[in-house]
Amino acid sequence: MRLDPAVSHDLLLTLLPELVLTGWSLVLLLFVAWRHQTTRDLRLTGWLTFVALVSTAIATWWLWWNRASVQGTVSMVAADDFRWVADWIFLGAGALTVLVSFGYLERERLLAPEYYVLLVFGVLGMMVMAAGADLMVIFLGLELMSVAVYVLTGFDRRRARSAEAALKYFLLGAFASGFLLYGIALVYGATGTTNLGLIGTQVGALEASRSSVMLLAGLALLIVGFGFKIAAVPFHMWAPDVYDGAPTPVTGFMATGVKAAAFAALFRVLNQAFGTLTTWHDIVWWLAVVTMIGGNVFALSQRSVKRMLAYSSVAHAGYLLVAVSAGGSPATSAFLVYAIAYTLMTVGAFAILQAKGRAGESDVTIDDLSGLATRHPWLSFGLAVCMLSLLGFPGTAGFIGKWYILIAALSAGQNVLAAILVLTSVVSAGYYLPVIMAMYMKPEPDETAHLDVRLDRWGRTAVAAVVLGLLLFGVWPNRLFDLARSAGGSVQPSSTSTAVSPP
Amino acid sequence: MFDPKGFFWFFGVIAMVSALLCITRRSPIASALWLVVTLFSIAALFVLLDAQFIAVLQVLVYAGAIMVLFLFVIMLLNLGRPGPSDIKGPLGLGVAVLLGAAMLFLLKPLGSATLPTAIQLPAGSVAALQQQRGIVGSVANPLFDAYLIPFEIASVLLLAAIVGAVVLAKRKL
Amino acid sequence: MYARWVITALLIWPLIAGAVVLLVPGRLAKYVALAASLVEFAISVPLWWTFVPDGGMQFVVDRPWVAAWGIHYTVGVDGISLFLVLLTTFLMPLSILGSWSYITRRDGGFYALLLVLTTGMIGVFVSLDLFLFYVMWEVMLIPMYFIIGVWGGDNRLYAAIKFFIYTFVGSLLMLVAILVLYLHAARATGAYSFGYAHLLSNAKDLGPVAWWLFGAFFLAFAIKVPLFPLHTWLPDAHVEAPTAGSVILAGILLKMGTYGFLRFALPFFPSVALSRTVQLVIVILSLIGIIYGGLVALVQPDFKKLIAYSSVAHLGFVMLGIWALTLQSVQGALLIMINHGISTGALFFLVGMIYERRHSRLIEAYGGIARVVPLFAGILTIVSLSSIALPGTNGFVGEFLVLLGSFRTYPIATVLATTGVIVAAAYLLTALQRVIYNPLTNAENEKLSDLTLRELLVLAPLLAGILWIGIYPKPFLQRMEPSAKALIEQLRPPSSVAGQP
Amino acid sequence: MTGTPVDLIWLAPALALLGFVLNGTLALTRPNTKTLVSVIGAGVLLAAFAVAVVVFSNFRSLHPEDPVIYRYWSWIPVGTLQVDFAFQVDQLSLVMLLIVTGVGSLIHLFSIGYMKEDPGYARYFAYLNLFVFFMLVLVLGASFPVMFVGWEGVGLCSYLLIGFWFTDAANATAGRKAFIMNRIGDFGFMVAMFMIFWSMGSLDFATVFEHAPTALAPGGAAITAITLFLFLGCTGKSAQIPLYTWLPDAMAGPTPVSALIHAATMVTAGVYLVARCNLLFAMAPVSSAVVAGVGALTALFAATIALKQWDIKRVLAYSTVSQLGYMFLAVGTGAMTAGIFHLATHAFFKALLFLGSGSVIFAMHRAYHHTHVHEDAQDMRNMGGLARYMPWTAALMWIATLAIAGLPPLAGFFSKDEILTAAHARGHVQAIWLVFWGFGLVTALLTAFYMTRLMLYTFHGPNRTGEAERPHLHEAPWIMTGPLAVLGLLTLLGGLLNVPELYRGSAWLHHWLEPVTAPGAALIPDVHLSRSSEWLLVGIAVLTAVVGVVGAWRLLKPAELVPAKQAPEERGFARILRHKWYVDEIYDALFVRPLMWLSREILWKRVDQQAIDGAAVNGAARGARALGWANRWLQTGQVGTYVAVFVVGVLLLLWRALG
Amino acid sequence: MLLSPALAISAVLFTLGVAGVLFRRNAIVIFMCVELMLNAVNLTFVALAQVIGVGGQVFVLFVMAVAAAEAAVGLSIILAVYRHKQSVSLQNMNLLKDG
Repeated sequence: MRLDPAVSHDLLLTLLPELVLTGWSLVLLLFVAWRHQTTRDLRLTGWLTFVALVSTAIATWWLWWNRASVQGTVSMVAADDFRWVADWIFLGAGALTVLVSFGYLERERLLAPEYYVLLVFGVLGMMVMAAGADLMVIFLGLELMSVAVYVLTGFDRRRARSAEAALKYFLLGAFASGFLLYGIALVYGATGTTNLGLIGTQVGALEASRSSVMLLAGLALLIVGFGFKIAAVPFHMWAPDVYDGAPTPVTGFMATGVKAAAFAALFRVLNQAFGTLTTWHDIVWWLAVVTMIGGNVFALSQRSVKRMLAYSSVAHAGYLLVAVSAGGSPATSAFLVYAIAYTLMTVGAFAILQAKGRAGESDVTIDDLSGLATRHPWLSFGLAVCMLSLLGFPGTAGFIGKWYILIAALSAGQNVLAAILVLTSVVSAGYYLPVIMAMYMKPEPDETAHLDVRLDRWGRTAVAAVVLGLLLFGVWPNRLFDLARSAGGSVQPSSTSTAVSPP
Repeated sequence: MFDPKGFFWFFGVIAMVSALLCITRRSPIASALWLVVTLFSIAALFVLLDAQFIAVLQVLVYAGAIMVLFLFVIMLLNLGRPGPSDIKGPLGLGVAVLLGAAMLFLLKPLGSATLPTAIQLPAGSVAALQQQRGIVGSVANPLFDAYLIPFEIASVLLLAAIVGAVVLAKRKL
Repeated sequence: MYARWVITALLIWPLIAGAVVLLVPGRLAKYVALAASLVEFAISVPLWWTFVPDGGMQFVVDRPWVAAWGIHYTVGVDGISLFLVLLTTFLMPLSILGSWSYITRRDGGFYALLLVLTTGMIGVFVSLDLFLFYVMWEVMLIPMYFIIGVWGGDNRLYAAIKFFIYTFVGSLLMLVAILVLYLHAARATGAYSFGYAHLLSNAKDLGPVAWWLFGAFFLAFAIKVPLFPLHTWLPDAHVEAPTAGSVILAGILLKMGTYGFLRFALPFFPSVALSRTVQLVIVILSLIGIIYGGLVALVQPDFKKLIAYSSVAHLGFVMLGIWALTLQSVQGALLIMINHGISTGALFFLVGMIYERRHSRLIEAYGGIARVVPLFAGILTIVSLSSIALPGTNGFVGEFLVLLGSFRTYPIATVLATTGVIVAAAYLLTALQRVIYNPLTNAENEKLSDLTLRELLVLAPLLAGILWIGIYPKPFLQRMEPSAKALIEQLRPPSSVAGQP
Repeated sequence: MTGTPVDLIWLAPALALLGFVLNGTLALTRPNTKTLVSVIGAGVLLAAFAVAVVVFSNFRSLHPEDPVIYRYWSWIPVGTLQVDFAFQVDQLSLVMLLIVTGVGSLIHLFSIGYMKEDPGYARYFAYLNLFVFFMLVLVLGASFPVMFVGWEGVGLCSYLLIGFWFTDAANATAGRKAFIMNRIGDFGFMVAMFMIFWSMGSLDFATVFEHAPTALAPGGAAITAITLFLFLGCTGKSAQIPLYTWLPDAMAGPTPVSALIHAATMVTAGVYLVARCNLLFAMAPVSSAVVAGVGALTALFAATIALKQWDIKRVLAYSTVSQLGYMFLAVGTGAMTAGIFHLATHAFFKALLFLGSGSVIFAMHRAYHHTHVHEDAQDMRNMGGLARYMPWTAALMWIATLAIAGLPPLAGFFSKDEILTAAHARGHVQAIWLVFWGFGLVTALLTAFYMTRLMLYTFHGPNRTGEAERPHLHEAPWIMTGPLAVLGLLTLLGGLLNVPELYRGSAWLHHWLEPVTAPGAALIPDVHLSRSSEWLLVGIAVLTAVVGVVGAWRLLKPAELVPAKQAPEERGFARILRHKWYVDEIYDALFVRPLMWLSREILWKRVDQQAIDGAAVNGAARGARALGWANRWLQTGQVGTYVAVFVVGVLLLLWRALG
Repeated sequence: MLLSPALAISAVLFTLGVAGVLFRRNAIVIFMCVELMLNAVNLTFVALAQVIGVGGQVFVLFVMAVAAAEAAVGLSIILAVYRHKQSVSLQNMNLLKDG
């Protein structure tokens, strides 16, 4: 299905998923305005949100099924497999967040259904980011997502920690946006356009003449802007604090959706607009190295599970940066596979964490999980699977993702980076395993230690889905690979041919 | 003959000086007011750069709406007087100066940057477009044409911001 | 027909059984597990007869797994892996039976993990696809980690994580190396496949990269072996693990390292592996392992630690034999791998049995107990003698072959390695004396009860193995020979094949 | 030679093994059984002896030149290495077979009486049977590895039997020491095997000896190395310098064990090995000289120590070491027959001496047992005048003493004389042998002296056992004295085996062994002494012996001895001899302690625990964790810090991009 | 041509904004500094637009929208924090940290 953005009918079709979700957001707003008193209202809103996300996914699926693509090179939005798969990741992360939020919001008495509206706006922003084929769209998508997530972070505003987290996130986020924007401006100046495809053509032409200061500075600042959102070292410092302070389902959402969206945009920008440039490979190489090392090493000393997971998400950003640095179509595929795996395991981990903790779960230390396995074997099993997957252990989706990244890095000749990746993964065993050890190998401190561990039905459903998904993809990644491969190939600049691309 | 360059530098210097004052004044209100000065100067620069409509918006939206909001919050929270911890000590100053200087040093080549000749610029300069469509039209028309999608996204963004602000500000949770 | 399903059955059956064990009530778990492992053993036994010693892979099954990536489920055995598979299936029922009264809590989980471990270990030995191999290599890590960590001794957490991370370091770098090989082969041929044969035939022309790749494989396998100075996980893991864990760790897991060298590191990078530098390094490390391991074992106060360090020494012989690359030394190395599984396994069982009675592994806690528990003492003596390679026991045949074969390639090193037999006698006999001989001073030891029928059942097959291989090792040697020969000829041009004086 | 009773050769070791299995089972299941154990234990040995006699007589009548080889199964077949489990029957192995089963049977019978009261009776006989089995494998093995099975197997049994009364730490330690010292020797044996295989392509005796002359240059480095490593094995097993120290300690075992293993059979295995490999040694003159020299030196050295020992068994032990030195002097000289001859006669008289001393100890022990006194039953200072109480034992031991002293016409005279003559003869070609001969002669003097001293202190003079004990001292039962008598007879007549031509004898043993010793003998310079010089040598030897015996008789005053408890410490040189030249202490300080210290303090604690585990492994972990902790200096919650780090990152990125 | 001076001035303004963020502790003032940074970028956009085309000016419009949205959300977050701490100084924002 070829869509011509100049025709309004086609334009609407191109934006179908976003339009569906926007429509749902308005419906939700109305519904919230009407019903916002009881927990039942909250639950209804949640289910409506779930339906909204699912129906959006279906709309996305419809476009994917019809192989929608945009005619011509100049378009504000792209329509390719990369976008659809990325959309599913965001929608999936959103849907899982909805499922785990039911119990959480009720438990913490956060009886404001606007939560779900903001969640939808956040997802929408992410989708816009993944769809954007123009820096302007990507910037606006990023801001839309950010604004929604800022508020979600501070949603539990009765808790000082939540508010503080929101403030930190907001100030630093706005600060980073400034850099991103400056980067866009410089790129605009260097190439005369904000359209990714056109930038790509210009950069290709530029390279022949001379490298432009403006372009390179702009590129660097763009990477800074995205680097903040993905929490790459040294732009990561907000992450532990903000993840810590935010309500746990939001933390999960932030760690997965926000990060995936920023990566999706980064992949599209770097590959489509700067595919012919080599500078950024080097920059991202360093960024990946320090992020992997930093994230993993800093996580080692954490006692709080939540902060540990926050640093671990920094480390995972490092792994994904390896794929970014490698560049090319296998790297993009690898990103998608990894993002899917990462989303599953991170949401699962935070969901189980929220079952254990109270009031933001900041104070749940790894030792607090001691002996959990004897009381809650299934929850422990779920968390163990998530930890192993985060560790990248074979048999779980995390391994498949890491494996794909390694392939991408190695086929791009980034052998050292691959080696650093695996070595830092070893370090990560130093903090993932203690969680498993606490649950299985340490005795319960006392009989009542885990009495109040509870995850409601839907939370359990989400965790079960996550664990099944992790194991399924870990053993049978064929479909996932097929999907990722076709999606990965779709963000390549038309001018370049990929040298070595594994099947 | 009208010399835009002289005016440009004039307003530019005002903007820079007032920006410097903005970041160094102890009192938040003073800072805000100096920022307003900066914003006005920038608006003047916009005019000199053939962006009259944007200049007007700058005054209306930035200097008018946004800054008033800031001042409002400052007043609301009774932060008019400088707090003991509003600005950092010598260490903070050192760090700020050092990093700022480094950044300026790195951005210095931008001052002499010219547009790469390889770029094929879109047909027609801004001035010509303004002649053709009018000052407002030259900006407004593309909004509903080429930039329709961003425009719509911006509307959703504002909606989201409203919802967010309401959620955060409302009395009962 | 048997040839088509046997290996797959060996891999899948323990998984199914493990699930069943988890589901049945806890007190039934061990019975189910024992039955399952016996079935597993029964499935594997006909391999002994149906295996045709012709030097090639047999019982091969090849099915696409992730076809797009060239990942296949390819399994098969040859004379090198056959015995390791059989050793695994042989030791499993004994380990389960040996844990009968040792494991008192969370039985179901323990036995289920043991069964899963079986799959992982057999998988490592039969994989002919490097992806599958890597997965299996890691899969066995988790059950072992839990076995040490949940059912281990006082310091189990440290030991478990040390074991895990040590292994993990090596294996992840090996993963990178496998992928580089894979991409290299793909570049050369355009075909993407993790098949062993495919990678083997395309591992040429790597240039200096081969050194790095070999280094990665080396690290992974050397940690597992373990070669000095990468051995320090072993004493901790052995000491803390429950009996069955120690038995399997020593009996099978260590062999995965030497097996890896034989199957992968050597054939893939012969030019590196047989370069002077690497030969020198390996030989020196093996020698250090043999002598250092023995000397350190000499002064261990903890019996299990002593056995652990003795493993370092034994595996040093294996490494020396592998690298010497004569028919005798390679077959000897293979035989030591089996012998060590049997003898050290038996030693760990014995220590476990006495530990169950007295709750101490310290040598000095005992003394003179031969009078109280003569059967135990007798069996401990026989097993120790096997471990110090007394002729007539299995240990001798292996060490003799290794040393004899290595003498051709590395005469000086072999002479030094031969001093290891002196040290071995020193540390084991000293320990033996301090445990079963000497005056019985500790009153607690007066009441020790001798081995029960169940414990005898555990030990009897091992004793039979010790004597069988010691007296009539021909059936083993016969089945290994073609594969060993093929390996050597592949690595060294036939004109200079050592072992043909 | 199939179809003849020689085929039954397998039966001899099999019977011993059967005895081990049956007695071992009894030991574990019914430790208190005595009669059945005795019947099995001694019965299988007598049966094995019968087999040996049958095989011997048949073999003798057939008298083949080549050894008869029985291949039972293929043991270690790998490539060109084809080791069969095979027995080789030839003249040499038959002699050994007869000695082992014959003397073994007598000692088994003696043990029935000696061990009667021991709670480990069945275990004892099981071990003893197992020993005989391995000893037979050793002497019958047709290849180096099969021989090695027996070689290490007897070491194992020796270990088990030395530490038989394991509840005394000293006994267990002695057993362990024996095993480890033997292992040092075995190391040499193994290395020699490797060299032999890679130079001659086989480990079968027949093949090796066939290929040796062509494969190796006589006198070359290879053959010298091979033989020296083989000899290292011998020094371990046969208690020669420098590995002899285990043998005196081995006296911790029951006395019949000392007689069987540490006098008559096992310790002679090294001599057997050299004789077996006579061709190889003959090809390596340097090694031969080393063998002879070490033998001579050991003979003298051990004899000096024996002078001042008080423990009756220790005297005998050092005497054994000394006599083994003689044997090595013989085989090193190339006089294989003399060596084997002395081996045989020594088996007789030393077994007799040990069993006799066993009888004495038995009596002493019983006496002390009656009075519940814990005195040393083996210390000669507690004995004296025992001839009155146990005349048979005294008489028989006197025969053995005179034999070992080398007085004609007892067995020891002929064999010892042959050795000294051979050494002297070789001295005509290579002067160093004259030194060895001198050593041998002095040793002979000392031997006569210390043996007479032993007899004197034990059986003569006043009794020092104690008033209360004296009534309980009496002769051992017939089951013990019977074998003594038989051995006495053998000691008297043993010389007939090989009466040299000098006395118009037939030199039967010499001719009998010729098929085995001929290849080596062909390579050795054949020096014929004149008849007169032979007579002169005999005269010197006999004179020496007489001087020794008479000297001791005259010089020593048993009446002046005091019981062990009141005995003063020796002074001066006597003290050094009493303390065995402090060799054990020197070894301890030179090897054992440094090695243990190195292992514990350096290797284990420093290298393993501190360097590898502490610094490298845990250090890396701690380092990473410390970096993580250091992060808290940055992650303070202060946005200002975060911003600063952020900006630094921006600057670095810009610099990287623009630079 | 005013491009070069405009870019220079905008770089200085941007740097001053960054320095302000570094130098101040008051959340509101820091936020104002961020606004200063955005305005600096706007200046760049407009200057470039003069040469390249109207797209830059349009971008500035959107930046203003974003700034407005951020201002709304940001100030309400500051209000929410003020309710807890009676302060908007970032020095007091230290509940969340390592350790």
